[in-house]
Order: sequence, then structure tokens, then C-alpha cells
Amino acid sequence: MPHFDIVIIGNSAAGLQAIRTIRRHCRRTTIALIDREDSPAYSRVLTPYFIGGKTGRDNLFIVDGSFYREMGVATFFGQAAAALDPERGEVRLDNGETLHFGSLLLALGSEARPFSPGLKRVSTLRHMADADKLEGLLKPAACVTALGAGLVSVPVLSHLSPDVERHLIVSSGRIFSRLLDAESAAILEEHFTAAGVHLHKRNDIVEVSEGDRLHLTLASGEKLATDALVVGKGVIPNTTLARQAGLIVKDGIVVDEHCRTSYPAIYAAGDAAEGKDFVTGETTVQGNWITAVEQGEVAALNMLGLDRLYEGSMKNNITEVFGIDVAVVGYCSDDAPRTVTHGSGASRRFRKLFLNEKDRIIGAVVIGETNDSGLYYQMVRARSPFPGKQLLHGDNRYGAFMLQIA
Amino acid sequence: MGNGWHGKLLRVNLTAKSCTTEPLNMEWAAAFVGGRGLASRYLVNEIDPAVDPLSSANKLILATGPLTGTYGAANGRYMVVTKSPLTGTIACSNSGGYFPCELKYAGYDLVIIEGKADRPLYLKIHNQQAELADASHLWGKTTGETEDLIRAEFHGDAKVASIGPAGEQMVRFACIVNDKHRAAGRSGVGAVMGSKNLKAVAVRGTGGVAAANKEAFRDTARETLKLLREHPVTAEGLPALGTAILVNIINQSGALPTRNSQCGTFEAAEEISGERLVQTFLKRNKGCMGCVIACGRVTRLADPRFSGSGEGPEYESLWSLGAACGVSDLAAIVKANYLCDEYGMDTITMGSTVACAMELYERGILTEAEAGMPLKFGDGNAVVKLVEMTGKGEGFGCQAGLGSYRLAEKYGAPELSMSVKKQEFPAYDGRAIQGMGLEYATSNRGGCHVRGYLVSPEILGVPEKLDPQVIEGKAAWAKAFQDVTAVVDSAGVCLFTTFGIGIPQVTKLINAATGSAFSEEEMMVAGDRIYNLERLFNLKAGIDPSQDTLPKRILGEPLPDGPMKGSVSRLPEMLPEYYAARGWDPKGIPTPEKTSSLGLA
Amino acid sequence: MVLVQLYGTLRLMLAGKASVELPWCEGDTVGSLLERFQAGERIPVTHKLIDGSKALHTGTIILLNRRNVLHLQKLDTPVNDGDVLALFPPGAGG
Amino acid sequence: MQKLIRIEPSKCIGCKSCEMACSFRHRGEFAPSKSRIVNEVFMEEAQFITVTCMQCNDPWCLKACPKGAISKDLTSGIVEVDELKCVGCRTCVSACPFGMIKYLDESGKADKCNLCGTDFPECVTFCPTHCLKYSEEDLPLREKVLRFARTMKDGQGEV
Repeated sequence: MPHFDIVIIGNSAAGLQAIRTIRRHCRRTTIALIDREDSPAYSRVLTPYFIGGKTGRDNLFIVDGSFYREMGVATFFGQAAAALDPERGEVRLDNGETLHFGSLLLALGSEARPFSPGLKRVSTLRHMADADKLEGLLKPAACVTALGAGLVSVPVLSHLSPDVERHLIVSSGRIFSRLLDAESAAILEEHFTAAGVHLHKRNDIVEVSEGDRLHLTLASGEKLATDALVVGKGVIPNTTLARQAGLIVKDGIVVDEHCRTSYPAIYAAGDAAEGKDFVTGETTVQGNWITAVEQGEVAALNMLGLDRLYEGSMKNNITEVFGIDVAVVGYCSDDAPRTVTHGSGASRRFRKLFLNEKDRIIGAVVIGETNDSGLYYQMVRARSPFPGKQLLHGDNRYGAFMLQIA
Repeated sequence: MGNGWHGKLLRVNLTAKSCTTEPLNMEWAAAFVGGRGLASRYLVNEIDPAVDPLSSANKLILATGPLTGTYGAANGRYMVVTKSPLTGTIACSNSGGYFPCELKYAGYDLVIIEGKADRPLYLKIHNQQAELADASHLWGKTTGETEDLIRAEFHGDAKVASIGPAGEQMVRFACIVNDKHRAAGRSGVGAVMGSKNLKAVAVRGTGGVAAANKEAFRDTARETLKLLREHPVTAEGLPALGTAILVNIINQSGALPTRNSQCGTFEAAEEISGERLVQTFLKRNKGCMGCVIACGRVTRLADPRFSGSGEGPEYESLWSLGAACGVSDLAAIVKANYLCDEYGMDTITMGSTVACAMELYERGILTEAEAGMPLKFGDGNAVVKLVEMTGKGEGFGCQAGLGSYRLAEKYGAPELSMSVKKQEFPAYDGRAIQGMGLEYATSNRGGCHVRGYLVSPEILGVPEKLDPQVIEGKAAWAKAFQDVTAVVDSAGVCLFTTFGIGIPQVTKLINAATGSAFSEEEMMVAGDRIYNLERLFNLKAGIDPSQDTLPKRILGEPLPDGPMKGSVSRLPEMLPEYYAARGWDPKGIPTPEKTSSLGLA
Repeated sequence: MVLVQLYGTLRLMLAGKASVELPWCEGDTVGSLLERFQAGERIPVTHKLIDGSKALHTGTIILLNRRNVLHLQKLDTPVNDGDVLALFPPGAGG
Repeated sequence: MQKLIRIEPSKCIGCKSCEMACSFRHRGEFAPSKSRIVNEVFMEEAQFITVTCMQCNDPWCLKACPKGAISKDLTSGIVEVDELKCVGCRTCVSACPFGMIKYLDESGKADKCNLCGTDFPECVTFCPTHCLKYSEEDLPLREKVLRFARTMKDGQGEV
């Protein structure tokens, strides 16, 4: 049975960063990488850009085959991990092969929550196969509907040509309800509507029939004929393997501040992991690219025996929707003890800071001119005290920031 | 357009509350260089020179040059062109800071403001988007407060040019202050803005300005930068001491107009000198956008009586609020200078008006009851108080707000106003520096030093040393300096660069930026054209050539002190020569041949 | 004695020193006094006024009893006992 | 050793020539909003601060890029965006704690200082006061980062 010092399952943000981190510190550690897709790593978060025609399909690949050779990684692509035996330190692949590991990183990611599987004109967007399917669906479409306002479904709508009829159906009273506060969401909703999007709030699809088009019946009773339905109802962490192996799993695989699971030699990172939230201290599945990278790195360092603590994950999303850029950093919920805002949707420049009881910055929503959003990320990370409203007025670049905190 | 110009102007009609764009007249842009020249051409085209400057029929033009917003030679200037409520002549006031470039980056070469708003408004420009916004909450605020409030409600990176309370009350010498401390200072352009109920112009510009020939532009800019960094004036004198370095120089030369020009030296010059400012309130030096010189003074006042921070004072302000009033109290001068920025007033006219009031007072023409306080020469606190009262429009401040000429005239002694065409001349005595006296008399915007700075050759020896007491050849020098200045202003370049560079560099930069092939001679002709255009405006505005003169004191009272003791201005001898050099008839009217040769007929 | 007054960057370079008194010698000229003044200072400063070939920089102002030496005999201008010599390195304003 | 743009704030005059030079060179126009170096003027505090990318050893932007479009050259130390690979997703923007990588509308790509590649940095060429220098990495610059970090940490320790 082949033995590897480190086995990584999952070939995306967390897995790749783990490989790079390990190799920066040690050339000799043996590494195996398992992924059920038979291709070099590609970027799931960029698939909307491919579908929207903003970038070529080839450009979704983050690395090519040579990367794994150069990094000295044994790849087991096209094979899912079927079973995990934590006690014996073994992973069995679906082809029956078993690998023995010193430590294991579960970077399994998550799956899109499915909706009416089997229909030709319906797709989630998670894998390359989804992207290929949607690309074919959207090209000739005169009307596209998205179910659920997520960071994948909305950008897909946003990248469509304005003469395509676009519908967005959300079950809650507002868009991005898990990501944003109500005020910011309202600004974006107004913007979406102005961009010609038909917004169906507090609504759902109760019936679907497929012919030459999709015929949707909404909970409101409204009927809608559309050429494609993009489903963005959130994601489900891939936890089956961990659960069956007896690891502690809540929504995701529970990890401590070392990104270690309930089994000392097994680590988890990225969308499949449930770790500490930087702001609230509670465990959460963060599910964003930067968190996956950070956790992949911390896990790798700990697997190498370099004691490294992870202070917790936070939201850090940035995207452009219907011509306006939005960044969401940290804790941005309506129950924040205090918020400070500046600007408006009309001025296409809106900033909202979320503060805790001690007036420290815990989150930020930046709509329009998001080039300074990294500073807000840093301020939340540093638990900076709120330096005053002027911070929000202009381009809050490093210089201003230095001066504000000095 | 990619050639120094956007080819676009913004027209703002305050009566109709409309903002529209128009293509720029590129023929005029070529013939009149840009900025001052181009805006004057538009003004001549659009208003009757006889119009009341404070009526809605006057227009206010904010103009950039083809080099504004580029690098190489401190190319960060804009000009405000309008008919002056102080002089009745065409006015062009020039300012740096960051606002001018921002306006250019927003995509406009010119902003023409016309009509009159029925309530206070401000103009908000965010690239292509220009709109008028309510300014009732800004009315009465100082320029600094206005800028802060606008930045908070519009955009934190917006650059703001605004009027203070002085402009609102149409103080005749109100200025337009941008970036809190830089001013389009002279001739009352701020009063015109106030008369239109326009509080401010706020700009956020994220575009750019291109050059037709990038390589040539970069090469010329490097060459220019090198020249300026190697010239001792622009590389050392101005950065280290600012313009304030002149206090001791001019005083020692016997040309520092003291106590309303009663004498030419000030015994306490040291106390208000640039050297003293360095030792006291100076925090650091500062440049405007694209500047390579950094004459700006960032100062902070620490005095039991006064507080504040800001920029300056410049030499002219040290003189006007200091020596002209016999004041040696530097803290009071710095404070008065800050107040002028905050209320939005020209420091030269302000100080000179206080000086005039002090002489009226000391001669018993103006009583303590009328002034509301004793106005003795040397009283720094009185200067600060009167500046504040003028800015607020309180008591005797309302009289001071008329400027020295109208004030002195009111008390029956207009000869005590040290002004030309009702605008106070600045910090050089026309008796001690003969060419400068000629320049004051012939400047198209009344008493002014930055239309042809003959102090440079006559006192400073740049580019060569002339004897200030000699009058031969001064007419030709005055014309040449006035024409060069017209070109440099119009290009959007800071005048101070001309201590180190000249028309050859400016021509090369303009050609590289605009893709033209002007010769240096053609540039000088353009300067002449601009100067004549302004002159023709003034004549039509009823400014008779008999006003090309100096106060009686300068013409008739010999300097009582200093190295130039005994001199008077020999203007009557120089003026005919000047008219001839200009190609004007002996009465000072441009001949038809002259105007047609310049294409102005 | 000759009073030498220092202005502008000269004064800044010499830690705020505003003037020095130099003994007068028979046959003194502006040039000889400049040399003697420099000899008395540890920091080289006169290069701010004159170049290596002893010509005044463009913009240098040297006033002898408030008269610019450029209109007299430049550096060869004779200096008398009790005269005042004011030295300004190039500077400008407006 | 890696060369970097060294900044001496006391020599800065707030002229933004660096921003002009940078944008003219890299964007073909004078447009400070598109400059890779930033010169901030704080009049009230009498402070002028200039910042550009410090070509971090372990760059946040590089790590954050979901495309692998950002790389650090091992010899020159330059952290560079490969425009052919960049998709314009801005993830790097929200990851850089110094705000020194930005998304440019006109190119639709991320843009950052690359020390003008193999040439001499243009901002340094046009800095009129030598406030900017191009020299080997030295303590002051690193110290600046450390001081920054320390200030942040101190802020964190406070109640």
C-alpha cells in the first residue's frame, strides 16, 4: 500500500495552497492529491466569467499538469475517496486502491444545492460540466431566470446582454440575505431593477414543466416562460466521507484553530470545513476563496509540525453585478451594535461600516469604487478601532489608513 | 482627443439650472493657447464688455490650459476669467492646488457659468455627470467648512473651489478659494460667483489627459524638470524660503511700499521676513499638483492670541498685511492671511485697503467713530479685526469691502488709494523699480505684478540684471514679459517656472501635448494677441487709456528713504514708448493694422 | 569693520546667523570680503553666491550699502570701513 | 538583493508627480486615479504620505488570486499580474491590506506596481525632490511595514 506523508483530497483553493505551502517549507515531504474530477485545478469562482464570455474556457484552469509534477505531487484524479479509516490512516479510492497517510487534509469543497435535477434547461453552477451546460443554454436564450440570489447566480445574470429578459427569484424578502444587511441589499435591489432585472421577492418556484421552453409557476401564482434556469440556492459542504469515518461534523467538518478535525492527523479546510468565525467566535462554514486559501495554508503548516493558529475566517467577497462593484467583508448583519454609513446608491458610492460594542470595526459593505476594500478587510482582521467618519469619505487608501490609525 | 485637450466645455446656466456640454472651439484654442487666452476669447464673444460685472449678464469662465494636469513644469493651473467688479476690466485670476487638474481629469477644458441662481447652489461634477445641487446649508460658511461639508456629502476625494462669506456679500475683492488655501485671488472674481448665488464648484475626475506625442512630451518634461532643478531660484530659493524670501531683498532695495507707500523701506522687515517665518510657524514646504518647486508654506500658528493652520503667507501677503500697514507682528499677519483664505478675500487688496484706511485715520479724515476702532499704523490686532469684519460684512468692514479706491473716494481722498484702475498694486514701489511702475500702469487687470514681473530682471537679476532706476528699454521689456506671461498662464503652467525656463520649453511642451508645430515666434505672437484682446475688451468696457497711470504719490512724491531716496516714477516718459512697442497709437489704442495682423479685427 | 548681512538659504545653512562683522582692511573689495567671510565659517556657503570662476550666479544679489554690486564693479567693487554688505543667494517670488 | 522604491516622506512636497508619471507611462495618459503609486496629502496634519506596492515576500494578492494570474519573480522580487490570465474578478483587490492592487475599468484587469519591469521606475525618475529613491531593500522600508503591523497589534491589545 503506497504511503504518503500528506494526502490531500480536493484540488481547489485549499488543496492548492496547502501544496504550495508545504513545498515552500519542505521538498521531501511526499504528497498525494485525490480529486474526483480528472483535470488540473480550475477555478469554480470564475465560471460565471466564462459563461458571461468574459474569459475563455481554457482560462478557468489555475494550473496545468506540469504544476503537480514540479511540486512533486502524486495525483489520483478522476477518483473519489470512497472511505476513510482514521485509526489506520487509510483512504480508499472508488477504484479500490488504498493510500496510507501520515496526515490527511480534507479539502472536499461543497456541492450546489440541487433543484429539479434531470431537466435540460435547469442547471446549478459548480463544476466545469455545469459551466459547459449553462454556456450552451445561455447563448441562444432570450429569457433567463435565476433562482436564489447568490454570488454565482447573480453574476451569471449580470453578465448577460441587457436585451435578454432576466428574472431573479428569491425566497426571502431581499437579495443576498445571508451576505448583506437590509440597507445595502435595498441599494443593490434598486440597482438591479434599474438594470432591468425582474425581481420576484418572497417567492419560489412551485412547478416546472419543460418543453421548448421552461414553464415556471411561482408561489405567487405568476407564470413565467424562460429559456434557462440558473439555480443558486446555496451549497452543501461535502461531509459524507468525514461523517462516515466518525469525524465530528456539524454543517461542515468541525475544525479547531489549527484546522484540525476531531482526529489529530486529519485536517480540513475550505468549503467543507466548519471553523471559528473571526468576528463572532462561533463555528461557521465560511465558503469563500480567501478563507479556503488561508485555511489550506494553516492546515499545511500544522501538518508539517509548524504550530500555526488560525484566528478565524470571515466573509470576503467582491464582485461586479450589473455594472456596479460590491465588496462584503466581515460581519455585515443588521444586528451589529452600531453602523456608520456614507454615500448612497444614487451616487454610486456607498460605504457601511459595522462596529461592535467597543466601536471596533467588524465588517464593511462597499458598493462602488471598491478598490479600497482590502483595507477594510485588514481593519477587521486587526480589530481596528473606528477612527472617525472621514475614513469613509474618500479613497481610503493605505496613506489615509496609516494616518487614521496613527 | 488625446492631445492635451478634451475638446469639450461645460456650460452651466444657473438661471435655467442646466448643465450642457459643447465642443471646444479648437481654432480659438490654437490661436489663444488655452486658459486665460481662450477663456478671454469666449468672454469677448459672449458678453457685452459694458455689462455690470455683478449682474446676471456677466459670465464666469473657469479655464484650464493644454498643459494643465500634465507634468514637467508645474502644470497645475487654472484661470478664472470674467469682468471684474473691482476694476471694470477683464479679470483673469490664476490658481494652482489640486482642483485645476481634477477639473481637467473630469473631462472638461472650460466651464462657462452664466445667469444667476434664485437660491444658493453648488456645481457638482463627477466626470461626465454635472449637476447643480442645493447649497443653502453652505451659505455663510467659510471656504474650509464648505470644502469639508461638500466632501462629506459628495465625495471625499472631490476637489472644491468655493467662495467664502466675502464672495457671498460681493466684497469687491472676494476671491475663489480652492483646496482650502489656494486662491484665484485678484480682481473680485469671487464676488462675481457670489452675485450668481453659486457657492462652490466640486469636482471628482477620474479620467486623464493625454499628449499627442508621448515620447516627445516625456523627453521635454525631463529636460524641463532638469532645468528647474538646476536653477538656483527654482531649486533652492523658492523651496526653502518661498516667495517670502523677497521681504528682505525688496526692503534692502528700497522698494518695499511701507505705510501705504509713504516710504520704501520698513524698519521691521526682518520681523516679517521669510527667514523669520522659517524659524517660527513653518511646518514644511509644499507644491501644487505637478509642481517641481514647492514654494507653498504649510504653517501652523501657535500664539497666545491666535490659532489656526493653513498655507502661507506669501510674500505679497506679508507685505500687504504687514509692511503696508506698518505691522511687524508676524502672528497677526499669519492670522489675517488665514482669515482672508477662510472668508475668501484677496490678501493684496485687503491689506492695502487696511493701509489706506490707516492713513485716512492718521490724517484725521476717517474718525475712530466711523471706523469703530483706532486704526493706527503698526497695530496688528486692528488688521486682524478689520479683516474679520470685512469678511463678515460687519460695521466698517462693509466700507473696507469696497477696496481702497472706493473707500478713499468716499472720504474725498481717492489719491490715498495705492491702486491702478481701482486695483491695488502689490509689494513693489513703482518709484524704486521703474519698469514695475510701467507694468502696473499698463496691466490689463489694473495694479498687478503677475502680468509682467519686471522685478525679476530689475531686482533679482533673472534672466539678466537691469538697473531699476533706468527707464531706457523698459517698455520693450514690459511688453515682452507681458506677452510671455500671457502664454505661460494660458498654457496652464505656473508663472514661477519662468525663473528657470522660458518660451522655448513652454513651446516644446505645448507642441508635444497638442501635436502642433508652433514656433517660438508664433507663441510670442499668441501672447501679444491675448494681450491685445484683453486691451480691446477694456476699451469697450469704457476703461480709457488715461487710466494707464499710477497714484499721484508714485508719480509726484519722491521716495523719502532708502537707496532709491528722491525718485519718482517716470511713467510719463515710458508710456509713449510702451504704446509704440505694442503697436498702439499714441493714445494707447491698438491700431487697425495691429489688430488685423493679430487676427483680432 | 564691515557688517556682512546673511539672508535666505545662507542664513538657514549657518544655523540662523543673521550677520557677521569682519575687520576692514585697506584695499578690500566685495570679492576679498567674501573670501574672508568664508574663511571664518566651517560650512562652505559662498558657492551659493558665486561659481568656481568667481562669477556671480544668475539671481545672486549682493548689495553694498543697498546698491547692487552688479551696477557697480561687481566683485571688484571697493569696500570702505563701516560699509554694509548684504548677501542674498538666488531667490524669487511674486 | 531585491530593489524597491524607497520613500522618504519628509522630502515629499505633495505634488503627485509620481502619480502623473506612473499613469502616463502605464496608461498612456496623466490620470492619477489610475496610478499604481499613491501620494496622499493631509494638510491639517502637515503630512504627505506616499505608498506603493511593497512587493511583499508572501503577497496577499498572489495567494488570493483564484486564477494564479499573479506571480512573484524569484530574482527581481517583482510581484506581477499576468494580464492574459487575469479575469478581472477583483479577489486580489479585497485581499491586499494596503489597497495597492486595483481593478481598472478600462482594462477590466487588476493593476499593480511592477517597478516598471526591467526599467527604472518612472515615478522615481520624475520625483522632483528625490523623496522617492530606487534602491536595494533596506531596513526603513521593512520597518515601515513592521511599524504598521505593530500599530495594528497595539490597537488590538487595547480595550
